[in-house]
Amino acid sequence: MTYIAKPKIDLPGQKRNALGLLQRDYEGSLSTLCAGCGHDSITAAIVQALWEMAIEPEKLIKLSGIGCSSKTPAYFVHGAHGFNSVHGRMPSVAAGAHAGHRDLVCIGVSGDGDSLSIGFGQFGHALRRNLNMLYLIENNGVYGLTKGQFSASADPGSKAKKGEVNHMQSINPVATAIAMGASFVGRSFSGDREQLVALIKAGIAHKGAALLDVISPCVTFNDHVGSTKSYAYTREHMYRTSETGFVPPATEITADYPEGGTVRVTMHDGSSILLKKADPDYDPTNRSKTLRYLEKHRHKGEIPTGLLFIDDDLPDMHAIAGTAKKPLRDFEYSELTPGSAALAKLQRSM
Amino acid sequence: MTYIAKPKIDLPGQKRNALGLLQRDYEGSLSTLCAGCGHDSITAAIVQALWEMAIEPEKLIKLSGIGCSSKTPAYFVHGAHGFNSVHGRMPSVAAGAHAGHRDLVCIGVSGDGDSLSIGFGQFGHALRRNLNMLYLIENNGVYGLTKGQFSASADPGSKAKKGEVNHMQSINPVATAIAMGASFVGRSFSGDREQLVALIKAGIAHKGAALLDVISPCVTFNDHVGSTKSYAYTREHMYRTSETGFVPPATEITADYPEGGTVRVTMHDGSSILLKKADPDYDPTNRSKTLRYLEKHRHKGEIPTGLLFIDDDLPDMHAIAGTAKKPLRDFEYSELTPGSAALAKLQRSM
Amino acid sequence: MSATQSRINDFVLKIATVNGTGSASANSLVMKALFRMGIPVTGKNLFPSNIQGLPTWYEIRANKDGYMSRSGRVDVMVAMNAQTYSKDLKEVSPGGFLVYDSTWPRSHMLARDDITILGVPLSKLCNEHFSVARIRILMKNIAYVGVLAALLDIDLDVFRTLLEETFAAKPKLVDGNLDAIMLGYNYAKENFTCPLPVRAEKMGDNAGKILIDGNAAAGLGFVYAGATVGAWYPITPSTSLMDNFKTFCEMFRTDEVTGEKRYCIVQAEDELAAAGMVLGANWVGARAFTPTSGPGISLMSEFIGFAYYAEIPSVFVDVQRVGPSTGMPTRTQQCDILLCAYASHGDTRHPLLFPADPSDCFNMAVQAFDLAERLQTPVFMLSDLDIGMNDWMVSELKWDDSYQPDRGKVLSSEDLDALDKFVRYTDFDGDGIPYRTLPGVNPKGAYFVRGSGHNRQGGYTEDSLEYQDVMDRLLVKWDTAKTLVPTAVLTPASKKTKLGIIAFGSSHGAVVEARDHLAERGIHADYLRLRAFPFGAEVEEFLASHETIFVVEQNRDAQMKSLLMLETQTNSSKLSSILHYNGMPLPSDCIVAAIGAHIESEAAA
Amino acid sequence: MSATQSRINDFVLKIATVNGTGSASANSLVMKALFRMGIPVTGKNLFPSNIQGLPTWYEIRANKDGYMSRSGRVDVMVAMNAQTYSKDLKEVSPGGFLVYDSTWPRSHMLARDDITILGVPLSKLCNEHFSVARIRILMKNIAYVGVLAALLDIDLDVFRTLLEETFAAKPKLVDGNLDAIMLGYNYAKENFTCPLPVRAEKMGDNAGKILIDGNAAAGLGFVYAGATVGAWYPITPSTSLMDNFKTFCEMFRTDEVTGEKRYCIVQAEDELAAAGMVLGANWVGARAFTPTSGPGISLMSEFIGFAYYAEIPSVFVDVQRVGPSTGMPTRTQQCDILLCAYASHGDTRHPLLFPADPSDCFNMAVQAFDLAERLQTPVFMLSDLDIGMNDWMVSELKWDDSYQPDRGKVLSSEDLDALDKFVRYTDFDGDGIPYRTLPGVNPKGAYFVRGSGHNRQGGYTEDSLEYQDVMDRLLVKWDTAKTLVPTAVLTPASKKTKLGIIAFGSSHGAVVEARDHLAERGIHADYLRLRAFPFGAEVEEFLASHETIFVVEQNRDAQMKSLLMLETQTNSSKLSSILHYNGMPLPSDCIVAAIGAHIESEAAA
Ligand SMILES: Cc1ncc(C[n+]2csc(CCOP(=O)(O)OP(=O)(O)O)c2C)c(N)n1
Ligand SMILES: Cc1ncc(C[n+]2csc(CCOP(=O)(O)OP(=O)(O)O)c2C)c(N)n1
Ligand code: SF4
Ligand code: SF4
Ligand SMILES: [Mg+2]
Ligand SMILES: [Mg+2]
Repeated sequence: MTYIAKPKIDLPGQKRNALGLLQRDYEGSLSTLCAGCGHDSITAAIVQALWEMAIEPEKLIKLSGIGCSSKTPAYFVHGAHGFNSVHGRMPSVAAGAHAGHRDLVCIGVSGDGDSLSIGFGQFGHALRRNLNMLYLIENNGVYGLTKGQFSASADPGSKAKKGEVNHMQSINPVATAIAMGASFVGRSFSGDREQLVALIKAGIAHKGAALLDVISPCVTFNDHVGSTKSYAYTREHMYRTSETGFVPPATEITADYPEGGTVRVTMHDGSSILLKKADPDYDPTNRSKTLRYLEKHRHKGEIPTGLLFIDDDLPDMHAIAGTAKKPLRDFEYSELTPGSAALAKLQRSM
Repeated sequence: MTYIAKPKIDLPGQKRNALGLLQRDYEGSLSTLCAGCGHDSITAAIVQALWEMAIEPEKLIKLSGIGCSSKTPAYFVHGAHGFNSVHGRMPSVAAGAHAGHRDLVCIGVSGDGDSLSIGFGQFGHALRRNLNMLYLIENNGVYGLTKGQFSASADPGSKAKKGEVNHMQSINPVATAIAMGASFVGRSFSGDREQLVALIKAGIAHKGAALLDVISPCVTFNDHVGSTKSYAYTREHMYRTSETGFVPPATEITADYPEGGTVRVTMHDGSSILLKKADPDYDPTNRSKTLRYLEKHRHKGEIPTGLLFIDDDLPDMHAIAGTAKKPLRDFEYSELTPGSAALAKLQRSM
Repeated sequence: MSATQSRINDFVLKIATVNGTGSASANSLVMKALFRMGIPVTGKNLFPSNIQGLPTWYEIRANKDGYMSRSGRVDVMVAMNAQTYSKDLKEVSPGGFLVYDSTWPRSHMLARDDITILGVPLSKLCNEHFSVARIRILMKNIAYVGVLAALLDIDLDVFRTLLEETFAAKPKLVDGNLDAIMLGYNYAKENFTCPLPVRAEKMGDNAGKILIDGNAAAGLGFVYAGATVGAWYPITPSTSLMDNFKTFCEMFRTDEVTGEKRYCIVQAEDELAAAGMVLGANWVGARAFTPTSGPGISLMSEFIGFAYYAEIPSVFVDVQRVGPSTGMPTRTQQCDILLCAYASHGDTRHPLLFPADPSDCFNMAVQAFDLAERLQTPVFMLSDLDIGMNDWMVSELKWDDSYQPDRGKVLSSEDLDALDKFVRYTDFDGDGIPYRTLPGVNPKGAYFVRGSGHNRQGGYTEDSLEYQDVMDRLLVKWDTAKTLVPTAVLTPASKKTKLGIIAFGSSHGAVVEARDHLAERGIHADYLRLRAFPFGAEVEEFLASHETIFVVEQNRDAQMKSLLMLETQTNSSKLSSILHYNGMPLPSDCIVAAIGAHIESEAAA
Repeated sequence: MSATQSRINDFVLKIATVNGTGSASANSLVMKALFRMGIPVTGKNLFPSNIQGLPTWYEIRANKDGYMSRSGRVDVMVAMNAQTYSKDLKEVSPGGFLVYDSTWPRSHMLARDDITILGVPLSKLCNEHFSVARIRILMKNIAYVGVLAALLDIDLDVFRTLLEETFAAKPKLVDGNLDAIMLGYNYAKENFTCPLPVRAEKMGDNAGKILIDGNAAAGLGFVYAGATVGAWYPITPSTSLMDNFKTFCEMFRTDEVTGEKRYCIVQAEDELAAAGMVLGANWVGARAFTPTSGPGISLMSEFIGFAYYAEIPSVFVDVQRVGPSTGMPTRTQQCDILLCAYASHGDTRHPLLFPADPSDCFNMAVQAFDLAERLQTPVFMLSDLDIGMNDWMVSELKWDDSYQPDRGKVLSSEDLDALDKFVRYTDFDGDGIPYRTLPGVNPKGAYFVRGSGHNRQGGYTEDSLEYQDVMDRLLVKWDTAKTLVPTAVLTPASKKTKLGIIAFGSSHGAVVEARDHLAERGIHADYLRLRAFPFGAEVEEFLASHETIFVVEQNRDAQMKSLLMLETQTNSSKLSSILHYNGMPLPSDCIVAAIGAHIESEAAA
């Protein structure tokens, strides 16, 4: 989604992966998101993960709904087919694509608005089907592309300031997914490249639906009143505007902290969130323990990150359906048609 | 939804409630559901609850989606306005009705297909809004009206026979609701009149969204293969049919058991479910305890019933919005229009 | 009472029962028996949107001349439902017969002196003969089959054969059913003069004919079309289409050794999701379709517009039911034509196919995919409840083993290597159809499918000219579509005439019969049966060459006439609508009446 | 270079910037200044579907004759965006001027010898003068305002006043902004001959006029309509409508003492839910509406059909954007007309209102509710991005305090007591409109709203005749609608003519200007501006009394022409389409060209 093709400078001595490809071979066109948008950091992590896993670009399909987050598939792996669908309906398109070709690596990128409001039903049912895909929610607590209305997920930038109430009534994709019996559920932060890359790789490797809830600050619309950089502030200091108005130049927020540790991250609006990385000995295979763990940290106002739950034994969509191993779209017509003789035979009973 | 007006025999000595109304004044037209359908038992419980609470019939609104379950609002309180909406969208109509008139008692009846498949998004967001209504899911694990396809909820009639897998991937409205921060969540069984009536009354009294998941066996489509009464059996013993074919006369399944006790209930298809009634000392106000409790019994293959979670402090939709106490539709136009003077004044700045 | 002239192999038998009592099996037993006797038959189910306890009717027309539509008369009524008894009584044509269960005296029974009423104590007979409650209910229905066998002179051996075929597995069920049949048969023989003047008579064996409903035929058609992915959400009257697809796939697409399935059916969470799945699967190159009905099309509208603009082949089947809204889910109409033709916001238009009977459903299932992939656009097959769920007698379905699917302009990996750059939305051939690529083939073919503004290369754009360029090409593609869809079928009148009739879909049978009756009255009209939208040259031709054209359709708002007004050059004053939209399958007599009246008024004027 | 003839108070100023740099505020500063000088002005935003970093344009037309549409020319271009520089350069009309930031030399700068290029080192000036980075970016834009003040001769005092009004709260911001303005102003004065031949000149004070966009006017209109419930899901370009409704409600509907709100705005989870909420609220008797755009209407289709069939008053606003699918969300079109007219499956039809400018938006918001409640049906207001989000100069909005909402046929508790039985769907008055009751009033008024088959009493039915009875009454109601919707506005030509122009909505301004230019060329055409669908007698009248009628609309498929063909008696061969659908607001010159060409070709023939 850009006017300009991205210039590809070939740095001497860049590493090549197992396929002999450079990291830049996994890039897409130039991002048109706001400078400092968390989504761009996630894109970078996806590029790195796919490069490290040496996935053949043409074996990847990348899908999305509508939103700033949903624009990002254009920004990675130009050699992969992409599908920018309609708002909130990415999961169904992914389900169809996977039904037709089970061997393609499928990454679905969505936003909190795209998946938790208009797309909540499809979000839930993609997990229920255990569709073999990486389902990544770039969660900023707002509708970025339509200029900052609050979304159904709690605003990470103001969680610390909000009472239990608002938190309770916000939809938490991680807790919901686990309660609905998802087979892989993780959470990370756009600025934590190391953890993010690891989780993306794990999610792609997982045979089934892998949900990644990635907190991804919106530099433009973290609408916390009083903040000197908030949308409200900008608006009142500007003349009336029919476009977004002034977007202050901002830089990406990053966080690097050890397993088991916690870190307080300051958002663009000056508020902060407390991230808690799962301890090394944390056991993500026990569903009830996980729920208890989430509950405990929620009370402490901490946001647990990491691989929070996984069950590798759950059969994926095709296992449940008993579909042929060979991708359906690769069958010859001769393998699909019963032919005229069978038709004649069949009709004798009619 | 019937051709016949229900005959109203006035039994001498019937009790009258605080309004001087008889129970039959809370009935509707004659049910056209299959004999023995769990939904009819729930209708009877609703009638009893409303009568005992002495709700003025015209102060009640009853809404539904589409399905056998969604037909039932026609079968209770003929003096109340009813709204049989489209499939899966009852919650939004209820939200609008409640926005326009906050004082009407609102009962929404839905099915597992209506609320957990096509309506999953609206189901979740009604709870999130904490809409002041009783949201009752008549859960039979199938699409009754379209002849027995499995729904997103586990089939109670075959849970005992199914592996964890299917259970895991089925959508459990109770767990989901609690994970999403609902303010009132209960579960009951259509045949347990006493518990059901109590929960309905509690749900109506609750100021906010009260979710009741009521297991309600479908006598016609509990499609457990091998069962001598199953749809499959009926079909094969019948000539090919374009309508449902033969529906064996069946009778309502009931269960009466003490608090804290468990009871094994046999379904029409011969399979059974194990109901566990919450102990007298069970504390439904602790969210994490509740989740743990559900998890524990799920492992034992038990289905906990009763009031499982409640938080009376959560503000309901109008509290959050700060809406006037007086129902909006009751405001005079003069209280709503700014008038010509205000218009002129306003435009000076334009 | 009025005399009954004899009607051999030319009568309508209507059976009124309560749904959920298993009458359907009894009814189709009678239906099949008549079929086996070589008599052309059709059967219409009139059932409620409910599972148990409401009125349901089954109407069988036996007609030696092979007329397939409803005729508007009832010669023999079997009134098994007390609830509708008086209504059913009224419906019997003068000189006709009514059979009812006389076990209980009918307090509210009304008499009629112009028909013959025959009481048979069916319940009593069955209760005496069978012990188990469930069996009694079942057999009561089988028993009236026996009564009809006697009254209509249907060969008992045929019933035995049919039962033996069905219950091959459980022989004792055969005897049980035969007992019940004999109960009714004997009672009728003893108490009435059998057979009636209205009766059946063996006239062949209907060789080369089959009995089938449209949803079964379509389900089978999609197997032959090579469809591998079916996504759906249950909705009457389309549900049985996917049920049939599944059955036939289990039959023909399951690996004998591994049990692996060469198909994938996904029950979606709703119609929006079903549409998304169809787009996703077709995008990766698997033929995928979804069957639904009106409400589903409304819900799929957003995705349909996406498929039109992003040019993704896809097949939608709308088995139409009575609208608007939930309407009458178990009644028939042709009421989604305008919606499907222009579905979704913005400037959109979609090819439509109009099957007239189950064999069309079979063939058009295949054509739909060839068109969708050739044109890279969503294609709709507009069936209806009458075609989809009723029992039709049609010629045996044929298949040409030389058929190969038309996948349209798909570039292979080699094609791509030969190109220096792949562009997705450029018209190289002047037919408005661009070239597409499939995922998983070649990185050179990669592009980004989007419903947002794009240019002929496939890149995102907000540029006025680039946007308009693509929109204008889509109109060129539309013109190409006119040359690819099945042409309309012309049936000239026996005499030269300025009168024309245009009809389509399930109205066909009624028009055929009506034309014969009108011809007897000296009214001759050429007949054009539409099979697709957009309209080809032959439709313009027909419109131009007739002075008065009757457009017969089953909706209130003359939706097909609207399409003719919008998409042809014709002068609308020539078009005269014959509209039937009460939910019942179109009877031939209403066409005869309408055209007759019109002609007379013209004459008078 | 080609000579510039002087254009006083008759020019187009276009400013090209990058979105997210705050240029919008600078632009509307210029816009308002010209307005304060008494010059008729309009401003068009051409912005991307993106938040930061993509090209955006603001086009101001100042025209002493009060022409409001785009004219197709650009007299002064401020090219602040390197990305689009060359494109912008091309757009300048011969003899025009281009201003750019000369801080950095433009390697790819193209020259043009037929225009004047003026370089101003804006960044340099600001960087020298301001320290904070954010401020620098902001002020760079304010600085070009100063340049324009000098070049176009805009009164500096006007800017001071405007800034003082805006920053009343924070005076120091006033000085900061004025400093920036002076930077540009002085540089221009020193380096160029100011003012340019293209310039502004005070011509009054525009008393009685206001600057407003359609979404603000509509939001205000719904407050005056007495709407208490607004349900919506954000979508460009309708979002600001609900934002404005909220602002005005906070202003006028908040209890001074308790702070209680006499309104309830629900941000729905999607458009399906928003539609459901609107139905629910209107059902209980609260006036409720939802603003959306094309994709939203597609998603609401199922509920719209429900509202039609169950006869629930409801108001939908479609602020149209470029389709199909996601299309171009920030460009304008009139492309949802057919969809809205017949939205949903089955036989359905809905009244539409077509505002031509913000003041229509204000008034029609009120009319929409009176119609919806009188007719008990969904009513659509079809605005578009051009009307909704651009800055229009219109006469001050007027309000008649004697207005009382028309709630239509609603029975009170007393009415009900007087009846022996209430029936919901019976036509007692011959206008096809039944009586309704509200929940919470009287148990006697209770009935069951359903989208499934119902009879005139309101009971569930699957009976053919009962179903058809209700469907036929709805057609009577449709005829009543024709007499209630706002009539089309006729503007006769100065000379008697057989030529007619039909247009509606945002095309109005362009038609007005085009007619004047055509008249100068001796081409006279009567003009009928449609304000609503269905069409009244006056439309038939106009069609009948003209030989050639040009139908001007902003979509590819001639959707309004289609409605005229379907819903009037006219002979379609008379209708000639003028279609503009590239997403830009309709410029008057394209109408002049099209009609001119048509007339000449006729003459030639
Ligand atoms: C059917 C439909 N409704 C509304 C919109 C407008 N819309 C575009 S993006 C968006 C919300 C995006 O929010 P989110 O998914 O959180 O993405 P973000 O921009 O925050 O990354 C909305 C409401 C749309 N494109 N389509
Ligand atoms: C949009 C739409 N899709 C599909 C249907 C068909 N349909 C009617 S009821 C139903 C499922 C009902 O299941 P549930 O809600 O569990 O109710 P139950 O009959 O089991 O009580 C379906 C799919 C419909 N009416 N509307
Ligand atoms: S608006 Fe927010 S989410 Fe969208 S691109 Fe800008 S920073 Fe990112
Ligand atoms: S089909 Fe099942 S759910 Fe429906 S009425 Fe019969 S028993 Fe009840
Ligand atoms: Mg977001
Ligand atoms: Mg169910």
